[in-house]
Amino acid sequence: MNATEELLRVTGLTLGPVGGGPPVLREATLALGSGRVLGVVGRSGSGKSSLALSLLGHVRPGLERRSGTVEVAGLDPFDRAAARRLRGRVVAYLGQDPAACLNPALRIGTQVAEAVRLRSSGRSDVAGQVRSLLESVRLPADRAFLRRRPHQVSGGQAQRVALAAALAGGPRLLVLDEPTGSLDTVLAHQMRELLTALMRDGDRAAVLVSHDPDWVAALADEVIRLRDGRVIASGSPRAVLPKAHATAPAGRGDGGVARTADAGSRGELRVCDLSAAHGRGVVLHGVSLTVPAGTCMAVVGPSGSGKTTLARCLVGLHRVVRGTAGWRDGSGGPPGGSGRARAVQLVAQDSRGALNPRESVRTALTRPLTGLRGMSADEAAVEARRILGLVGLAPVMLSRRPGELSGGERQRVNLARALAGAPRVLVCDEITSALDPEIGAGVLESLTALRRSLGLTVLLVTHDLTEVARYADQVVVLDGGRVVESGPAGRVLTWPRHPVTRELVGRSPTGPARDPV
Amino acid sequence: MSWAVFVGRRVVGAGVSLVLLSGVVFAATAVLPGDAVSAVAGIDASSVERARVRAALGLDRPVAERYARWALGAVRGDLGTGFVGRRPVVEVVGARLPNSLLLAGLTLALTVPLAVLLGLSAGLRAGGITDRLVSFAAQGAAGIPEFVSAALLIAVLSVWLELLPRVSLVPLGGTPLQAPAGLVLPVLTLTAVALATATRLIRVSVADVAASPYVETARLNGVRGPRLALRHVLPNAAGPAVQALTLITGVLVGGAVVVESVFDYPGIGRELQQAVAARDVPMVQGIATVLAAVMLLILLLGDICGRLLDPVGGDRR
Amino acid sequence: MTGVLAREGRLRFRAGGSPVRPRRRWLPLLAGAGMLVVVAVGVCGPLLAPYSPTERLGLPFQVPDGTHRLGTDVLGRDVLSRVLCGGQVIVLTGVGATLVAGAAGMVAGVLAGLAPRRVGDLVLRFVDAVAVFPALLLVLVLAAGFPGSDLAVVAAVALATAPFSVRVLRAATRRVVVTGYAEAAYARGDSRWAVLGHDVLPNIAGPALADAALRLVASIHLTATAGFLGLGRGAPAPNWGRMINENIPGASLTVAPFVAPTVLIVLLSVCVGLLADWFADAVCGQRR
Amino acid sequence: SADGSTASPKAAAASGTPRSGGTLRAAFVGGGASETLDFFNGPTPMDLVRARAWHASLGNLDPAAEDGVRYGVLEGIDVSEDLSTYTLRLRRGVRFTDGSALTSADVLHSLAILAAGSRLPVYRMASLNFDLARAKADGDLTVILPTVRPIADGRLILCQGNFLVVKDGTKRFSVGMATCGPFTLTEFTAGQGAAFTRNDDYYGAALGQGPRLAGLELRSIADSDARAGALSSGEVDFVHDLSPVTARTLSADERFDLVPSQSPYLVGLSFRMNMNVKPFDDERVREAFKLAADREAMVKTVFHGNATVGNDLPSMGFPDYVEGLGQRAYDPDKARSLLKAAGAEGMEVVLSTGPETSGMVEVATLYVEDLKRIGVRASLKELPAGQLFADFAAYTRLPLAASYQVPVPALSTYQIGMAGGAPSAFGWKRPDVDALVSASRAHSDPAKARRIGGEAQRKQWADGNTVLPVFKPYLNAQAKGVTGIQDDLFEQFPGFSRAALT
Ligand SMILES: Nc1ncnc2c1ncn2[C@@H]1O[C@H](COP(=O)(O)OP(=O)(O)OP(=O)(O)O)[C@@H](O)[C@H]1O
Ligand SMILES: Nc1ncnc2c1ncn2[C@@H]1O[C@H](COP(=O)(O)OP(=O)(O)OP(=O)(O)O)[C@@H](O)[C@H]1O
Ligand SMILES: [Mg+2]
Ligand SMILES: [Mg+2]
Repeated sequence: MNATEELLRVTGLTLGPVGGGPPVLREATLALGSGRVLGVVGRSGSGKSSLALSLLGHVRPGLERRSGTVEVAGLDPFDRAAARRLRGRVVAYLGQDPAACLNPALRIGTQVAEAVRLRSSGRSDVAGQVRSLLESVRLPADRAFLRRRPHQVSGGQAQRVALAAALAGGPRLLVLDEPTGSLDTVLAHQMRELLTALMRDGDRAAVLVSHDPDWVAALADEVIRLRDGRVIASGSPRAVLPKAHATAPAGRGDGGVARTADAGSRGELRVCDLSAAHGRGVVLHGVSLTVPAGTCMAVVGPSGSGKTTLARCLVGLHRVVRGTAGWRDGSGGPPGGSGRARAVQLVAQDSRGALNPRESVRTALTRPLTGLRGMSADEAAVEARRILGLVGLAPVMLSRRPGELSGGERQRVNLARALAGAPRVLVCDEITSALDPEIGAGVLESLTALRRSLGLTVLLVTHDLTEVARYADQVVVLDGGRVVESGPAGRVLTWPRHPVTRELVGRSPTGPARDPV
Repeated sequence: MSWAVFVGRRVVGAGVSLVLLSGVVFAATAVLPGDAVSAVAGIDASSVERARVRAALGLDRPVAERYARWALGAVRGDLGTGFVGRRPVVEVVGARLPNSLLLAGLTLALTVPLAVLLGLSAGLRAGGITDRLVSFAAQGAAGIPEFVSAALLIAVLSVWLELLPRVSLVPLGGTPLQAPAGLVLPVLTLTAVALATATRLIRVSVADVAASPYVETARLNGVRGPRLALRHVLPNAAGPAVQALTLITGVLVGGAVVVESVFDYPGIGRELQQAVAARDVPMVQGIATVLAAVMLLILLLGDICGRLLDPVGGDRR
Repeated sequence: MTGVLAREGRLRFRAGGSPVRPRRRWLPLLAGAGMLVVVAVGVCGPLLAPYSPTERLGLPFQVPDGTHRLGTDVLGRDVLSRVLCGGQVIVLTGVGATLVAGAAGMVAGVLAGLAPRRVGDLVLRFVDAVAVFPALLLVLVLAAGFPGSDLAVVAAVALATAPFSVRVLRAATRRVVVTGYAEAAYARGDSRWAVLGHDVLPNIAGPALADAALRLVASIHLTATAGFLGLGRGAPAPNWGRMINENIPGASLTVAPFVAPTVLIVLLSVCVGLLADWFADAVCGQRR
Repeated sequence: SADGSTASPKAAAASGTPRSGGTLRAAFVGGGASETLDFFNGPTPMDLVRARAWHASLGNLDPAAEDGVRYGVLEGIDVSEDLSTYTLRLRRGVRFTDGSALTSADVLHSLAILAAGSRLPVYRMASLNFDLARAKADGDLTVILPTVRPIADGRLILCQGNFLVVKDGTKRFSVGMATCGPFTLTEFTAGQGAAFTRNDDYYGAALGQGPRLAGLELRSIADSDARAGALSSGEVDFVHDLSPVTARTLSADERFDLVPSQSPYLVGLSFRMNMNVKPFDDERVREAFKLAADREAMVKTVFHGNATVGNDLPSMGFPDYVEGLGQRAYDPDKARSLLKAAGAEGMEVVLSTGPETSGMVEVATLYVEDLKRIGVRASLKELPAGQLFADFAAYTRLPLAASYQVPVPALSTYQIGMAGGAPSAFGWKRPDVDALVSASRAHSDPAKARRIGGEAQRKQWADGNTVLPVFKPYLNAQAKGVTGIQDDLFEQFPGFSRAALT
């Protein structure tokens, strides 16, 4: 392995908002040789994505490069001509919001084929390459799937399509921004193996942005940690990364506390024999579950198992073929303030798409407050700040538009917006996929607190089993649109019965709390 | 909704629209002042003669009956006979409509690629120098009424440089294609306006799409130039663009009357204008109905293209 | 190296092809001024006219001189006076028709876009029924039915242009309606009106403005064309479109009577278009 | 371009070389796709011009000739003593293109088609004066034609150049049909034009009047500017009916000659005052309105001098037009005082007009200004093209309406339009004048007839309800080297039987 050839060098890079303001990246300096993997970790909003983008010579609109240089394979990506030589050929990039990064008009197959054609010179077997790429990211490569468009696949599938496209042609420098954010543990593990295999031939390098310390630890040769735009630590994974799972409590957390509240009398979320379809393909088959008020139920399952579809059915965004779903209020009184707010609110998986690009965070938050809960403008302003605080965002964010937020910030704004609707039930579809463990934990703690104080009921769609272990009372495991297992979180995670569950738990970074028997 | 169902429904819908429309056309001709009888019997005819003509034209029958007769004839391809010159309407339409379609077709053939090209090059780099140039030129061109641009083109290309004939004289018994020089000025005039309009509409939607995350991603992954424009931007910007082109086509087929009269081009628009002026009711009805049918067809095609190009709309809701 | 950087430090990079919108303040200002001038000429012109716009004051097609600043027209009338008096029709008719068509198109288009697909399609069918009438046929028939009436021209122009607004705006609306944020708003319980006001309108403002500008320009042109074809209020009322028609044949004798109204019409259309583009860009720009 | 194809504009314009034989290309207004070969029903000038090149006529008006007409397929017309029977004597040896000879049966058939109801005014004139149903043949070459009432000027009516002869039994008019005119139609596209080749069998050839052109192409070009443009870019050699401005600009070009139609083939532009409507029942008001018209200004402004001042009577230049009548002056002061005397000062009136012929709206525009100058609160209502006469009943109820007079003889026109309180008389009811006109037309002594006719016209001039300020010619233009069109110009529209390219 010839590790001496330098592929990437960043010197004193400083990025900041146009027209002044604290920089989002300060004096970043780093270097990377071929055959090496650089992990970039740090809290949400610390500047990881900004750094990743600058490696391609791109600065998000609203930001500007204030100083510093970037050199990739001896070229300056900020130079137009050089960028042209670099992008797509030398450097491949996978953005943080795969759903938003896929072209809605292009079929999956075309999308990947495009990437293949772009990077491979000769008349190679494009179809064959597309197939093998899709298979390598564990996606079906049949014609029907190839002919789907991005809005017809699940979040995790979209992410893998984007990953497949990024891997096409074997670029020398891979810049991957949260490549496994929406993937279940099994897939995340498989992707890790895929990447390891890719790196093995030695003349590639990769920059991995991730909030998942274990994932980074497993893949990266060097790691840098960012905080508030500053590189606060760099070195080997062991030196930089905290002993993540050493501190992560395994097993059931204190979620059970909420259950002590008299749940039955306050209603429950009940789903009866629910079936739903996309076009002709049925993706949910008779799902039934009950979530008592004030408790948290986790929904886990492999990517594409129907979790998002279930979530959408609960809030009426997806037509139900059969069965019912809804909030049964024990007291009979209408939930929420003015009564117009729906009892069940959804935090969507595609956080970028779910935010109106022209609406500031302030407007996004005050809309439900004034419109649904009938607050005055002043009250709403105060409440908006409070809710923003709940999800760990500073009030300065209020005036930003979605395009000016980091991925994790967007996700939290989405959550905050749902909370502003004062729901009885919050359906959270992968709300921590773009958050580092610390902030993710903070957000979930907030939810737990709300469960306790307000009796909020939470349906947590997630792929992060640590989270499940910590915050969920109950778990259902979906596979192929069917509930294959359900039960108390502790039991399911400790003694998974169904093979799918077993696999998920087995691949979890924390591992099964106890060895499955 | 499957394709067959979609298209079938649209076709049936267009058919129903056409029936309704022909009724409206029939009623609308009532707005025309004056009496068909005057047109036929001569302006100073005696009342006896007028009554005779009225009966001969069947104008003494109730409107519903007249419409039924007319519609029955229309179904069999007979749109009646014009009052003036007593030529069968179908013959007139058959002689003139192809000419108008030719003009519209040539203009579109010129406009569509150019507008897409210009709209893309401007919209992809909104605010850039190309954008400013193209937008400004498009504004200018769109701002000049057809009759003015026609006059300008004539002054320069025909009177001053003597490159092109002043009028589009079609060889007798031939088609306009046999005297292609005569087509240049009308097509140029129409193109100026159509191109400007189309370019602006396409530019707007392209600029919208160009600012989206997926185009940004595509750019970052090295997609650029024609591939970016055609594969990534255009399909997403095409919906509104198709609407725009539909709109323009409609204007070109039925509304080219100014150009037709300035260049004396034998198109259907002028025939319609003359028929209205002469209160040749059957002619107005016939031409209007046929034009409506053509427009419906264009809208139908526009809808089909729109759906073909709309990745999401077909599935949700 | 560092020196270069220091100098470049405050520059905004054309970062790898991502467009940086230059501030073009002077252009909208200029366009706005131009539009105001034309509208002012159109509306207040009659007060400033030195002579009666209809009186014959000399021989036809005299070249401009001290008494007749823009010369005389085809009937020996003062061109300046006629230009000053001839804009009212164009400006008022054009703006009136645009307002009517724009409002109708906006309401119908957006509602059709918001409504379930079936309902929207039905609305579209009705709209199509109007759209298929060639604009000029409408103008011709209505002008023939109500001879000499500018209102008929307004109605015809509005009728002729509105259907396309409906189509364009419905298409734009539908694109917004299926986005995640619109769905989120529905799911959260926002009323249709809230979705309309917050999600739909701001996001279709670009196309809507561009469309309205096109509509205005089209109205101005149709009105002028109606004048050109001798529809609407007839002679001797001055009307820029009509003046062009009247005076084109004399262009080889003197160009002023033909150029003056032409310039005003073109100026108005171009300024309106530029302003609308700028507004649309400004609105679009906010999403970045 | 003897081969009939269109020469390249540049070459034709530049060369100007004399062409013998050759194909002449002429442009007319045309009537769009509803143009028809059936000239009895073709309302546009184009239809008539085409028909006249294609078919032979009974005769043309020729003030210089003996009977005031130059005969075509006729040798002559005899009028019976009591002026109630006209005998048409056919020329011997006139042949149709299919080889058959022209007989009285053919003339009778042509008359029958006419009787069956053409609605064109020119043809109605014939059917109103002659009892076409009772026409009969007397041998192969004679047709007996009774009149409705005794008339002396029947020759002028039959030989206006537009009474054309077709073969007996003709029902449909089509390209290949047999004709006996100067040219044979080879191609016809409605609204675009027609192409002809010389008819070598034309009877006129023997008389030295034969067509000199090898071919003829008539094109429809509706717009005046476009017609002029086609001439100047060499696409045509002759253009008909230019707008005054176009004609003026073209006259500056040395390559072309302006050949306006001559008296009597001028179109009168007039305003009709409705005597059924107050205050036009007062002759002082009518006189004031006539005095108010600044005719010179109209001629100068609207027609750039290319027109003739009118004297409130139609048919100027025709043989039966009144002689020695003084021109009515422009006298706004007197007009004002007349109005005052009639108690009509400050009266309000709307003049309705429409672009039915070039100059019509413009003249009306100026007239309204003239009326304002004498204190009438006049305004103009311009209707879109084709609408003014659309509802004729409504038209005849208008208080003040624009109108135009095609060139036709004075007295016969009067009988159709004004006598007996016809609707188009606008309330003019003068049995005395009607009687004078009938008497004049029934008089076999020309001098006396003229005197009586003049008397009638003087009364009409004095008391009438028509302001006729301008006679405008058809402003035609031709390329240098075109000759002889005028020689066939016996009618308001040009003929090409004697035209040549030199
Ligand atoms: N519009 C659509 N048309 C057809 N199939 C669809 C459509 N949307 C989703 N699917 C399919 O339905 C299945 C369930 O999708 P869903 O989004 O519910 O998965 P998920 O469990 O949320 O997965 P992930 O964890 O990857 O987000 C997937 O196999 C997906 O490919
Ligand atoms: N246009 C902008 N104007 C101002 N601040 C911006 C703009 N774009 C991004 N930021 C800020 O820059 C910071 C860094 O953003 P970046 O996307 O790089 O974070 P990140 O480390 O990728 O976070 P995450 O893990 O949440 O994706 C964030 O605090 C964000 O709010
Ligand atoms: Mg990020
Ligand atoms: Mg999902």
